[in-house]
Amino acid sequence: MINKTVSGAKEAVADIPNNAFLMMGGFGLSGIPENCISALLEKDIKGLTIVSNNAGVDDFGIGLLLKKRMVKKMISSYVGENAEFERQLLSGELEVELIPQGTLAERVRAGGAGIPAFFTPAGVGTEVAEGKEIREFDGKLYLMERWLKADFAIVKAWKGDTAGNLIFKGTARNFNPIMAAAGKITIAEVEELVPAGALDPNEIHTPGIYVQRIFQGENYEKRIEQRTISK
Amino acid sequence: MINKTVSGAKEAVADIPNNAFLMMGGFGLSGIPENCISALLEKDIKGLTIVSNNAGVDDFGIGLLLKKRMVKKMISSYVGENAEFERQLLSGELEVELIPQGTLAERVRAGGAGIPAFFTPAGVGTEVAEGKEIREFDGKLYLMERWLKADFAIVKAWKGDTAGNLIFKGTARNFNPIMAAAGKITIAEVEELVPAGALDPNEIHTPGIYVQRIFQGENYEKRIEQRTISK
Amino acid sequence: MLNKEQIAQRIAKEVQNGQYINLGIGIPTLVANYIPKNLDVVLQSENGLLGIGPFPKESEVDPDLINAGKQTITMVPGSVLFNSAESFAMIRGGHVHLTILGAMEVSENGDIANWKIPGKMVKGMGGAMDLVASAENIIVAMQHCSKDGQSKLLPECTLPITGIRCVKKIVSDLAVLEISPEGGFILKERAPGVSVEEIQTKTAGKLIIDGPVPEMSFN
Amino acid sequence: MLNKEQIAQRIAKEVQNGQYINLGIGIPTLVANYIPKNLDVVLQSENGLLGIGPFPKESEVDPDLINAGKQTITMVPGSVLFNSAESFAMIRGGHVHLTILGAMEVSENGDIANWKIPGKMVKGMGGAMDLVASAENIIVAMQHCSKDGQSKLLPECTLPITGIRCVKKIVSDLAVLEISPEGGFILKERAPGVSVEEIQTKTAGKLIIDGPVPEMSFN
Repeated sequence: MINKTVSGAKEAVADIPNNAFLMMGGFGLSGIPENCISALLEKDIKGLTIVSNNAGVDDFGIGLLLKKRMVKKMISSYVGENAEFERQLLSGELEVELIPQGTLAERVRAGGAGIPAFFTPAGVGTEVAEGKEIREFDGKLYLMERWLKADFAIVKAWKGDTAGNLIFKGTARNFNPIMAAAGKITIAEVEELVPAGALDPNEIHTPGIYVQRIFQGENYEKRIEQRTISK
Repeated sequence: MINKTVSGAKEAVADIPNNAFLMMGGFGLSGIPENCISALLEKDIKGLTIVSNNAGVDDFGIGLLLKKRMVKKMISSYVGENAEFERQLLSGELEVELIPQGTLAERVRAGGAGIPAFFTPAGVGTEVAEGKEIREFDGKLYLMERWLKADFAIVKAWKGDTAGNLIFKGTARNFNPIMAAAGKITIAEVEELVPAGALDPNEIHTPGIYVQRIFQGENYEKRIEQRTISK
Repeated sequence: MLNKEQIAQRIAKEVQNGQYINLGIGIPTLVANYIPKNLDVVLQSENGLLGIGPFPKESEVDPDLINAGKQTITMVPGSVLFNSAESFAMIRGGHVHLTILGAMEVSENGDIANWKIPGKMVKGMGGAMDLVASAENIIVAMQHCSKDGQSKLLPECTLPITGIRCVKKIVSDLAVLEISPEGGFILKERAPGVSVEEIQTKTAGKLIIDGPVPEMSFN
Repeated sequence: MLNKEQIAQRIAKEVQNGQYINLGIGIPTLVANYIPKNLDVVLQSENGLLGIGPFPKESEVDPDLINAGKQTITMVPGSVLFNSAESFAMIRGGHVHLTILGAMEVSENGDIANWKIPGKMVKGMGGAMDLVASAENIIVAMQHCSKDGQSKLLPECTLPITGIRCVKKIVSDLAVLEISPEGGFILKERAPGVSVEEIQTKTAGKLIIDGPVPEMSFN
C-alpha cells in the first residue's frame, strides 16, 4: 500500500508558497488542523487565500494567520467572533467572500468529484445570486454554482493510517472529508497514526486516495468556543 | 428517536402501485434487496420502472420481476447476463435506458441532495450526449445531467437500527446509500436489526433520516455470479 | 406580550411527531425545551449531527461534539454523524421537515431578511440561505417590532434578503401569523392581553383578519 | 505477435510507483499479475473498493466482496470501501491516475469505441464512459486487427464512440503506439518478430514512424 507518511507539520507545509490557495477543515474551532496552522505561522509567506467555513478567533486557529497578515482573502460562510478579522476587513487589508454554508460544502464536494458546476436553490433572490445563471427546473428557481479546488487542502482527523485513510470524530468531521478530496495536495494531521491495515475498511470516512501527506500531530488544545453545561 | 420498523417485506412493499418508479440497490447480485424482490413477486402489479445498475440474472434478483412481466422500463448502466431481458428488449416488451455508471450514481446522489442538475464529462461526443446541453468549463466539455428521484427506493444493508440508520458490508454497499437518499419512501431490509443507540454514530453509512421503513430480512441467498478462486 | 421563552413554547406546539427539525440560534434553540415528551422528533445540527441531546454535564464535555452555534452538546441514542456536504444534502434535498429560525424582517409574501445590516460588519449567512431555500416548512421566531417601535412585518423587506417566498408561519411576541399564498399576514392568534388593534397598528405589511382571532394557548 | 498475457505483461511496464489504477475487464485484469512487486500501487474497483487483492481461497469467498466484473475478490491491508457516487467522484475528479481498458476501435485522434455494436444486443457502457472521460492517462489493450483481418486502429471510429480524444497509448498484439496530440499513431515499439511493414499494413489510421522502432522488451 502506498505510504503517505511525512515527518511532521513542518515538512508537510514546507512547499506552500506565497499566494497559495488553501482549504482548511473545521467548523468554528472544532476539527481544525492545529499543528499545520502552527507550522504555517513559522513560515515567511503571505497572500494566502483560505477556504474555511469560519475564520477562527483572535488568538486561535486561522485568527493567528490573520494576525500575522498572512491572509489575503477568506472564503467562508460565517466570520463572526473575530475582532482582528473585522479590523482588517474594514481597513481593506483583507478580502472576504461569503458563501452560503451548504453551497460552500457542495462547491468543495464538486471540486473533489470532478463536477465543474451544479444548481442549488440557496441564494435565489438574494445578493448571492448577482452575476450568476438562474434557471428553472420543475417549477423552482436555482442558481448555477462552480466547483472549488485548492492547491493545498489541510485537514485534521482523529485516526489515520499510513495509506492516508482517515476517520474523524464527532462533529469535528464537518468540512474535513470533502476538503480532503478537493486539494491538489492534501495534508492530513491525525491524533493517532496507525499502520495500513489497522483501520476497518468499512469504517473509513476519507479514502487514502485523496491524501498525499499524513502525520501524527501533537499537543492538541481543542479549544472550546461555547462551553455550555446542563443545569 | 423515531421508530421506522415495519413487520417485514410484505408490509414494506404493500402500497407500491402499478407503474411505480423504483430504485433498487445492488451491483450485479451483490447487495440486492432479496426479501423485497420476493415480496414484490407476490403482488399483482405491473408497469414498474426500475433504476438499478444491473438487471439481475434470469432466475435471480430483478430478473425474477422481468420474468413475471412486472417491469416496463429499466434504467441501468449494464444489463448483460440476462437472456429473458434480451428477449423482452428485442420484442419491444421492455424499454431500457442506458446511462454511464458514474452519471447514474451522480444523478441518484443529486436526487437525494436536492441538486436538480449538474455537469459531467462522461459521454461527451457520444450518443449519450444527444439532446443534452453541452458546456465548456475551464477548457473542457461537459454534459448537463438531471437528478433522479424515486417514488420508492428499496435498499439492502448489513446492519440497521430502528431509527433507520444503516451500515453496509463490503462492496454490497455500492448504490444502496445514494438510493436510500433519493427515495420519497425508502425501504431498507437489513440482515440484523438492532435498537436505536446500538450502532456507533460515527460508523453509520446511511443516516436514518433517509429511511421511512426498516425490517430484518431472512434467508439471504447472496448468490455469487463469478465465483473466482485463487490457484 | 410574549417573552422569548413563551415564543419558543408556542412554536413547540407546531412540532409534529416523526419530524426532523433544524433549530436556528437564539429563540429557536429554546424550542427544544418545550417539545412534548410524547413526540419522537430528531434535531439536526448542520455541522454534522442528527440527534442533538441536552447540553453535557461538566464531565461529559467533548470539544469534538458541538452544535452549529459552537456550543458543547451531547447525542441521543440513535444519533448519526456526517460531513458538511451530507448535512446540506439532507437539508437541500428536503429531508429536514421543519426549520425554525429568527428574522430581522419578514415580508407579506414570505421573504425573510436575517443575515446582514448595511453599514454593520457582515458576519455571514452561515447555513441560513440553504435552510430557507430548502425546507418544506419554515417558521420564524421574531419580535414584532424593532427596539424603536418599527414594524418588522413589512410589505417588502428593506434589508438584504436571505430567501424569497419561503416563510410559512411567524410567531412573534404579539401574534401567530401565517403567510397567505396570495400575499399578506393572516392573523391566527393573539398573545394573551394583546388586542387585534395593537397587532394591526404594529404590522406594516398587509394584515388579513378572517373571523375571530383567539388568544393563544400554550398546551 | 503477443498473446493476451504478453500484452498484459507489456502494459504492466507502464505502471508507476504510487499510482491508483483502474483495470477494465479482460486483458486489463491480467495486468495486475505483472506489476513489479517493488511498486506500491492501489487497484480501484468502481463498485466501491480501493485495494483489490488476489482472488480468494475457497474458504475466504465472500459474496459481499466482488470486483466490477462481479468476480469474488479479497482486500489488501489498507483497503477502503465506499459507495458508487464516491467511487465515481474519485474517478471523475482525476484521483485515479491510470485507466487500462479494452477497445473495439481506436481512432488516430484518441477516440475509443468499446461498448456497442450496431445490430447486436447492447449490454451497456457500465463505467467505461466515466473512466475514459476522466482519467489523466488511458492505456488501451487490444488486438490490432479484427478476426477477419480489418484494422482496428482507424482514421475515425466506425462504431459508436465511448469517449473522445482520451486514449494516450495502445498496446496491441503487434505494437506499442502513442496517440500524437496532432493526430496519428506514433509507433514506439514492435512485438518480437513483427516488422514495421506489417504494422504499417495493419494500421488503417495515420501511422507515424519517427526514427528506428525497437523491439519491445518485457522486463
